[in-house]
Amino acid sequence: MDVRVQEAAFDLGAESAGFAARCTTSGAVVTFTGIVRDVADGLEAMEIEHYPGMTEAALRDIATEACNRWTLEDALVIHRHGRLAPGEMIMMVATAAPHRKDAFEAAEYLMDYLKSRAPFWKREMTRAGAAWVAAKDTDEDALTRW
Amino acid sequence: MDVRVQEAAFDLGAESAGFAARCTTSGAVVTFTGIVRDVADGLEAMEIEHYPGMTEAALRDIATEACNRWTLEDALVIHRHGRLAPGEMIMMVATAAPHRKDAFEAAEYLMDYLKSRAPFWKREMTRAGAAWVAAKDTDEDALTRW
Amino acid sequence: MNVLYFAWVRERIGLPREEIETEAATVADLVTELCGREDRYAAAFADLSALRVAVDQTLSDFDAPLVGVREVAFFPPMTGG
Amino acid sequence: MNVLYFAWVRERIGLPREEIETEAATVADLVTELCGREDRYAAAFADLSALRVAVDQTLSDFDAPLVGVREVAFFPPMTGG
Repeated sequence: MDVRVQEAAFDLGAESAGFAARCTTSGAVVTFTGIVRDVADGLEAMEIEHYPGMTEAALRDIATEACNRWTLEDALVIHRHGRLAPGEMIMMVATAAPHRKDAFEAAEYLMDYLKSRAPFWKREMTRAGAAWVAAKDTDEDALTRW
Repeated sequence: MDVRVQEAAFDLGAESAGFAARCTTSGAVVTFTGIVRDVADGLEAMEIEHYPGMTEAALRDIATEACNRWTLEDALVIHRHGRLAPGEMIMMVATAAPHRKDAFEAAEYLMDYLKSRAPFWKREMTRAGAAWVAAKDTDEDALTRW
Repeated sequence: MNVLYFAWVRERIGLPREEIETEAATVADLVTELCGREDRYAAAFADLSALRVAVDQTLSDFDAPLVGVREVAFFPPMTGG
Repeated sequence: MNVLYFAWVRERIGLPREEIETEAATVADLVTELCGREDRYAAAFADLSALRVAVDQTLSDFDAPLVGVREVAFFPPMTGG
């Protein structure tokens, strides 16, 4: 299990290939990557604030719970903070499992939980000014699935 | 939409990073990678037979249907045939969407359909001999979800 | 008509494809005709529930008509992914 | 006790963290105490349903006790991923 919280960019290709290569017993690897979306009203940057210390602990707890619920060989979570430009990658998760259903469900679980239970806050900077991204009811509702 | 059927290995890292880089309006990218699993009784190789012509058409149909059902910016399917050693990557799919639910569901749909509806047949070569992999009821059942 | 065989169907019949002259109206009629020819066909087609068929490279049923069809393929359930 | 504020809670209160001497028994008591101090706290804590709280870096509730607690953090619902 590998959990990283960092300001620096990560290399999706190298991370995906490295994660898959380290998994020697899994037939299924799933990755999810979140990218700063260029919204209609001219996004200039996205700033991500977090809670150092709690962030790492929360991500580790979420990843541990995923490993307990599904038969996984490994799980990876990388989440950035700081100022990101449109097109930059915000975060990624990867899961490896003997069966695809476990790999998919665990990746979705990781995403649903880190959306609403890991202490990150996004602020969008547009020409019109800065605005905190509001949490979506649909993200909170997604947790009821698990 | 990009569908490739090939004997040659593919570079998961380069394909994942390239796919994500080409997607300029999507906040969510999901990949699935299938890897030859080293089964308990000593797998020496996996041979994958396919139906040239129909394979490409079937994969394109499945990918087109995924693009119709979900709001996707792009979809990628790469599937190998021929002789593969344990640890080699068999196939990958990638989906890009504005929202993670679409990216995840479309990737799972692609996997469920190409497991049971694309003309590939796997044969496992072990010390004990060669055996065709039997289709699983659970794979056929997975289609009822869609 | 081009008739193709894949995986263990190919192995049982002993060849990957053959050109067959037939007046069979449906896939099922073609199967009956082949089974009457030689034991290896009867062995391959013994359990149709274990087989799938594609007509002109599209998954189809055993009651599909063969009018105008150029290619029929028989194979076990697929195991891609 | 260390009290931390994030995102717009931090902006409304005007600082990211402060050391607070308090006898508050619960998080809710602490909030009431802070709201009585200055308007900026009352503004930040006006709608508790829009806030989340972590006690010693674990998500918690407003009725959580503060005995032995070293760090309390207030913030809006999280928006990671």
